[in-house]
Amino acid sequence: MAEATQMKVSDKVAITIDGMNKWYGSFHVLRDIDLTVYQGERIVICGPSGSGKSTLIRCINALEEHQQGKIEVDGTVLSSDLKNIDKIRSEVGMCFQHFNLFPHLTILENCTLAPIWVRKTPKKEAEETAMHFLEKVKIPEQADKYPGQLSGGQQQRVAIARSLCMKPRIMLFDEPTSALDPEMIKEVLDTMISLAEEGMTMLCVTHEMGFARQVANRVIFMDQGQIVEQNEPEEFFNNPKSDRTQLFLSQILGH
Amino acid sequence: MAEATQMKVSDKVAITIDGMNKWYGSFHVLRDIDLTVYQGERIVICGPSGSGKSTLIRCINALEEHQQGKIEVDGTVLSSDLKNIDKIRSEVGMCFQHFNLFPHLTILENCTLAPIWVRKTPKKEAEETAMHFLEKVKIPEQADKYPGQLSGGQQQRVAIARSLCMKPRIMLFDEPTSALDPEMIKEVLDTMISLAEEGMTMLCVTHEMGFARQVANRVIFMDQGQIVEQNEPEEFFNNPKSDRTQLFLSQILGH
Amino acid sequence: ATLDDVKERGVLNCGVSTGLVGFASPNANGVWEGFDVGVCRAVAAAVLGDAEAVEFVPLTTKTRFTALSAGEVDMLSRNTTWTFSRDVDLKLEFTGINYYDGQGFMVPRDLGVSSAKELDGATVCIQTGTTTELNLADYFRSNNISYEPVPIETNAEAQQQYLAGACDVYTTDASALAATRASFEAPGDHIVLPEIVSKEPLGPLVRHGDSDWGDVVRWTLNALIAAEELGVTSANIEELAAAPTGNPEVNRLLGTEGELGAMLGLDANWAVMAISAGGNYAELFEKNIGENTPIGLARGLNAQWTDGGLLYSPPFR
Amino acid sequence: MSSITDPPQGSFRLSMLINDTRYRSLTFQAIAALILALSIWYLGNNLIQNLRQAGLNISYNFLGNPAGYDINQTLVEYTSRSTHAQAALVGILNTLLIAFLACVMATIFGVAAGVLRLSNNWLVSKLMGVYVEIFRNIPVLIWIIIIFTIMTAVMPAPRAFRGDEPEATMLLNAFAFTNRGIYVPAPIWGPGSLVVVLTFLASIVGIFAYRRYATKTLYATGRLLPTFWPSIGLFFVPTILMHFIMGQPISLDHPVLGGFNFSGGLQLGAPLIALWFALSIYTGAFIAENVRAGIQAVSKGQSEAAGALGLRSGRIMSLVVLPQALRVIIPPLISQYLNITKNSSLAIAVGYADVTATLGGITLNQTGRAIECVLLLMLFYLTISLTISGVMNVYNNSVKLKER
Amino acid sequence: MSDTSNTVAFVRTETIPQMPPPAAETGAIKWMRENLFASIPNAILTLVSAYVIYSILAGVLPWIFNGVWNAQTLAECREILDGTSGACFAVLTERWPQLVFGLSYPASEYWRPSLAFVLLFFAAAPVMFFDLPRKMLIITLFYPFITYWLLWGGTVLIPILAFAGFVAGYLVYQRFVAGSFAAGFFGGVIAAMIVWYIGGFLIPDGANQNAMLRPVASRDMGGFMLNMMLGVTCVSLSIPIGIVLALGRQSSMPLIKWICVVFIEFIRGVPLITLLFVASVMLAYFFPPESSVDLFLRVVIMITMFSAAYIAEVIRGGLAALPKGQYEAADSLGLDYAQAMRLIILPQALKISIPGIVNIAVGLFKDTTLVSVISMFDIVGMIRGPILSSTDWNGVYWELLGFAALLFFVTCYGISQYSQWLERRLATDHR
Ligand SMILES: Nc1ncnc2c1ncn2[C@@H]1O[C@H](COP(=O)(O)OP(=O)(O)OP(=O)(O)O)[C@@H](O)[C@H]1O
Ligand SMILES: Nc1ncnc2c1ncn2[C@@H]1O[C@H](COP(=O)(O)OP(=O)(O)OP(=O)(O)O)[C@@H](O)[C@H]1O
Ligand SMILES: NC(=O)CC[C@H](N)C(=O)O
Ligand SMILES: [Mg+2]
Ligand SMILES: [Mg+2]
Repeated sequence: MAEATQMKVSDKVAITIDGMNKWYGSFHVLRDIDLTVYQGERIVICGPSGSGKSTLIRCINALEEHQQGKIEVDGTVLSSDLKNIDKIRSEVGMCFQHFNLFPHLTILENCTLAPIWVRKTPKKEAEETAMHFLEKVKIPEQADKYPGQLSGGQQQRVAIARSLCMKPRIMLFDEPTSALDPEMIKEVLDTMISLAEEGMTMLCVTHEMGFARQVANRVIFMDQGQIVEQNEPEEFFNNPKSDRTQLFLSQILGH
Repeated sequence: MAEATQMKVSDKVAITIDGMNKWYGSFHVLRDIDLTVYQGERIVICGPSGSGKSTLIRCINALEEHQQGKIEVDGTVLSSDLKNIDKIRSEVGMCFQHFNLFPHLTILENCTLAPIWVRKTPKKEAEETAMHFLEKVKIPEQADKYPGQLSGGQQQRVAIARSLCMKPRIMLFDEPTSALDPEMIKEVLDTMISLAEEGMTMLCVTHEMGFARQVANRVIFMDQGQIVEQNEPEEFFNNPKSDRTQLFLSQILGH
Repeated sequence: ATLDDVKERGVLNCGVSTGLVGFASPNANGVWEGFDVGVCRAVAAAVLGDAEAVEFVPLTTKTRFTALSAGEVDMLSRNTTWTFSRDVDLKLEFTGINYYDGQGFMVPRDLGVSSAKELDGATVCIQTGTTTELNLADYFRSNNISYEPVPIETNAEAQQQYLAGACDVYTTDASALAATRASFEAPGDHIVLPEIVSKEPLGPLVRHGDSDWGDVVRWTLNALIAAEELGVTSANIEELAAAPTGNPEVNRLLGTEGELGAMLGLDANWAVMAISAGGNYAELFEKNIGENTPIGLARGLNAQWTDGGLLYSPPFR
Repeated sequence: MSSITDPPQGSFRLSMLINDTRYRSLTFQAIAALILALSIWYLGNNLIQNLRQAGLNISYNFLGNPAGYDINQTLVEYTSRSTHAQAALVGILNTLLIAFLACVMATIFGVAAGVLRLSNNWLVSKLMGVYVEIFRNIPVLIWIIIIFTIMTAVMPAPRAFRGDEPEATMLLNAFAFTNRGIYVPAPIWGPGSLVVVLTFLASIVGIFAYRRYATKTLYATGRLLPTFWPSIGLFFVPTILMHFIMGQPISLDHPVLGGFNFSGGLQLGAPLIALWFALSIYTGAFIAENVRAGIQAVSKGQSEAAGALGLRSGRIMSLVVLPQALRVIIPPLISQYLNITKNSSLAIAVGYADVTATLGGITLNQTGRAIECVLLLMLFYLTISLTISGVMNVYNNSVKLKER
Repeated sequence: MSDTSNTVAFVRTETIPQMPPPAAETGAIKWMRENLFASIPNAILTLVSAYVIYSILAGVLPWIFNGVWNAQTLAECREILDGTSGACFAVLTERWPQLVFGLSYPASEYWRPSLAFVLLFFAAAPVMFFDLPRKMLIITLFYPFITYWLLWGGTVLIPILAFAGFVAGYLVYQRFVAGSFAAGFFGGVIAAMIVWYIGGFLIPDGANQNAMLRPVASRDMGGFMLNMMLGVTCVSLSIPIGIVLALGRQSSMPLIKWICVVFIEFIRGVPLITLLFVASVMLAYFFPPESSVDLFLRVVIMITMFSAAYIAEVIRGGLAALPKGQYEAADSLGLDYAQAMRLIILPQALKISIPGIVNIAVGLFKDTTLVSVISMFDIVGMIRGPILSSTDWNGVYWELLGFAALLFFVTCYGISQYSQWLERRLATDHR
């Protein structure tokens, strides 16, 4: 843990969320969210099911619209202007719980698709980058297979590589390991840790507390659409302030 | 284990299988099976995949025909006479690996269907019995739901309750737990153990060796359509005689 | 305008029957021939100078008017009865009458029927969408007898049904009955009853609203009729057209005098071409449906007015 | 702070019509609306110009004029003096009649073939396979024509029944198969026949009541009353008894050869039969496939489980397999019914007077009111289709299996 | 371990060998007993079926084998048969060109449609079988233009111009699509239009008259060729329209969705016959005055709309089958709507829909026979009209209808077998 908090965190702001509110119909899912993420920060978001964690990070790359408040990513304000949305999406990588690889494309094609079509990178260059990241997640030899031929852990790593190929400055992970079995979880967490070591800004929804302790430099606890508590992992786990957090931690750690 | 073998086993015969042979086309699946099961006995059948375990117990309630040899269940000889088959089936309960609940009927209707139509039990009485057995498998509160609304373990327990409602003297289980996750396996095994304690005659195909040790008073090992070894569990596990059995046990226990 | 279209296209699109021997049917080589076809060829010859420059479009009773209205054909020469509603309500323009006809009934001889009045309870084959269909209903109704209609679409189908005995009687224009009967294996086994229950003036027609084109068709038909009256035949026409003759009307008709052709927007020798295409009215009649053909129709009403018939071409002047 | 507030209204800005997600869709829709309006205007304008040029107008007055033509098969009073609207009604009723008959028959064919195709009798299942493939892969129009040809060209004409040594004879002196149709005896309702008919209806109600009662006693006492023979008995006995008690009020009118045709009895015209049979046997092949798929969709485990509980094969079918298979079978079955209704418009090829033949055929031709007639025709079919799909949606929602 | 007395410990020392099943369990007798005579009702069924098969074959086989292939008329045929039962296949040989090419396609030009037919296999093959070299798609690309020229003849400039228009459109599209799909698409359309418009002036008058291939009018096409033409043209045209309709129906924009829904439901709600009536009696009123669009084209328009509506529904099923995650993943990578559809969604949705589309195609091909109802002379129209009505062949129903049925059966059965093969293949792809 000590190691983790030593990792470089600049004081440049990567994401600012300011008084953000979101409704589904008349259901108030996110309430007055204020959050500033600095470049290079690694934030773990946790909280009970339905507390709005996924919704929060999906708002950051505009997969969901918010109705009130301001989200600014890397200096670009997220509005309903399509150009801004595209800009933000190409700077923010996202990694889903269910991988969402494109089954009709090979691993390599999965990784080069967005760079070629969105970034207009020449194909050859895109493929080199892709191979680079596939090596990083340790599956270069799978490049020509199709997603259906890979194991769950491998698929999740492809999903990570795919978003890395866009060279995002910020990565969002939405429970990247919860669809996996323990062995595969390890593969994926290792990959994420190595990313963290390189100083990428990361927001990760996860309940892997080991991971949180090892790499996060902030843990955010959400409940009922609100940020209830945030703190350094050490403090957060050993000395939770709010009752809600204590209850939650007692459940997941006791399990 | 000591407890299990102490459970009452009468010396009245429940099932006799005598020189039974069965072919699928020209493939000889069951070879010279001789087996006598006494009332109240709890027999576990194990063996490698494809060794004919399922086929054997499916022959006992005439889901498959055999071509040679004699099967006698509770004094009724299984022949192609439909009456005998019906008689045997109403006395032998069977529980499948994939539950095979009727999705268009509620849990309660699943349980009362056969008593009403086969046993001609008045509906009210059948429902009382059904509730009794649903309580026994600890899911009385689900009676009015549909199978699709239940978890796997619950479904398997409904399947057991459904066969119990016919008040069979003999229960056949075909890998009742292999489609379940560990937590659910426990639920189902507990139910089976409580049945065993009541002295029901049981034949169970399973690889749950814990279960075998705890409740069985005989373990039968099959390979290539033959009964290769049978013995008390203690002896069977600690001191297998045949090479084939040793090999098999080393695999499943080592796992 | 249609005339220009036809000239530009170089081909006349002429709607004809789907097959009625003697009036319009393709022969073994696929060449269309018949009395109605003759009119088409005459118009083509008059306009384009080539009797072969016709594209024949076979049309059923159901499709004929829409095809004409939609411009698929330039004219219809398809035993079509001139009626008030077709002329006025359907906005078509009949350009004359090339056959004065009436509706008749045909029955197998062994049915022993000798008058249409004896047909009570009979099953009648009738082409749908025709005047004969309506006449039939009126006739049976006014004579207080019943029948059962079997609606069919083409003459060929009617023929099949009738021969198979699916209907006792076939009724349509008498000319078509004669033509149909002539194509039977044993025409003698069938008789056409004496009653003619309606007037069926058949003639070529064009779209409403293009009178120039209507004139071309109308006067081509008149030219054929007048030629017979004036004694102009395909045999002597070359000779007559070579130089003005003593008869000024012949001269005007054949373009050796006056400007009739130019007034129609055609060559001076338009009528010569039209008449030489298949002969004058009498020649067309005799060759296709006359008494020496299997169909064997007598001129009857279709004789020249001079012979007591109804054919009466307005003067060429 | 956890109070639930309403979502705010977005502030409206007029800029960024293309790039702003909120207004972008409005922009596109405005463009679409514009294109739609333009094309409607263009087509409408062409229509008006063409009509004016041809001197035509759109008017439905013709519907009130006498039709002038006769129709050979009518379910309601109709003569050649009736109006075109009545002719259209005759056609509509005939369409509904043929659709109904064909749906019933196709279901019978389809269910029989589908079930037999799954039979463990090799020959029968192969034969049904051949039936399904042959009928599915040849256009229904060709089938209609073939069967109509069999009817008209192969069957004897009524004439053949005449004479001292007729070429054809009637079956049982009651049924005549001719190329104009099939003549069957028709009932004559004498005085008192109403009582007999009511008795018959009552005994049908009785059968259902009895079956309910049988189920009830089974549930209540576990006694299973016989149902098959009592049902048969209930079906026939009271009606026949009443028939004799009332002094045989219902008699049969046998068709007899008279004049040109058979008279008396009930005539099923050749076009009706050809269309009926062709549509049934063609659609039956499709229904057979649906039935087969439906039964196969019920896993083998279901019938094994039922068997293991001691249920007999008949009961397994009726209590376990069919209720599940029906959920799979019925939606495609209903679309097949829809197809039958639409395909019945091919009646026009054999001269059956359905709505396409009257309104869309003869009326259209006699009046030349093409646009009006075709529009009315489409309206009719559209109404039927939408009604049937509405029914289907209701059904689909009601049988959805409950899931987690 | 109180009462283990009845628990016999048992070990098998020697393995029992595989034995053949008892005689009653093998061979033809067992097979017959199990598959034909399992029970009494079953045996009755068997006998009934056997009788049905026997009577059909007994009637049909001699009729076929005794068939006459050479005669000029039915009467001649009957003479040859001399009272015995036998088919008169001579009508097929004598009227072969009419059955296949229709009444008035010029006989000297029969090679053209025949060639087009042969080429069809080469053009369709790479589309139907994914394993063939992709280069063969070139044939598919050129096929429509070549076929148009072969069938209709006339000046070669028209197909060349059409092709040039597409090429120009494609080039422009390529240039601009990188910017935005809409720009590329509309740019392409405009470029093609411009080429066609300008090109229209370049084609000299009368080019048709002295062209290399003699021009043939649409109405001269008939017979089975017409069925093939309508089937192939309408199916291929309706797929892109179907895709657009399906996407439109999925759209979140209410107006666009509404337009598509109304269109689809309207078309699906009425029988094809009424649409053909529209083509034959109504559609002409909707074209600009003075222009005359020939019946073939009008029919193509209506049938295409018809099948597009059905195909749209199939594709909608394919789109709905894709998990929502695919859309989200595409979005989160920054792909725009057009890119997401083209690169991610449609390739997958179409693949799922292929078997359904093939089924629609088979149905549509069968339905092309309906054009005979509006008096077009496809094969059914030819048989019912000119051939059966000719004095020579009046009465040869079975041979003609049987022939038409056989042609359709072979084609449709072939395609549906293909679709089943495809379904099996797609099911195992990449897994
Ligand atoms: N499309 C939607 N429409 C309406 N309500 C929604 C929608 N998506 C999510 N919700 C609701 O919003 C709330 C927050 O959902 P969210 O998925 O963000 O929770 P979460 O914290 O990610 O939970 P989990 O740990 O289960 O993934 C939940 O109560 C959910 O039911
Ligand atoms: N219907 C059938 N037709 C032909 N062979 C069959 C059939 N059912 C089973 N077999 C074969 O019979 C053998 C025994 O099958 P069985 O299902 O009894 O094995 P098992 O011991 O239950 O295996 P597992 O542990 O995998 O369930 C296997 O080799 C199987 O392939
Ligand atoms: N039978 C026909 O083809 C024409 C019939 C009639 N002369 C009519 O014009 O309606
Ligand atoms: Mg979530
Ligand atoms: Mg097994």
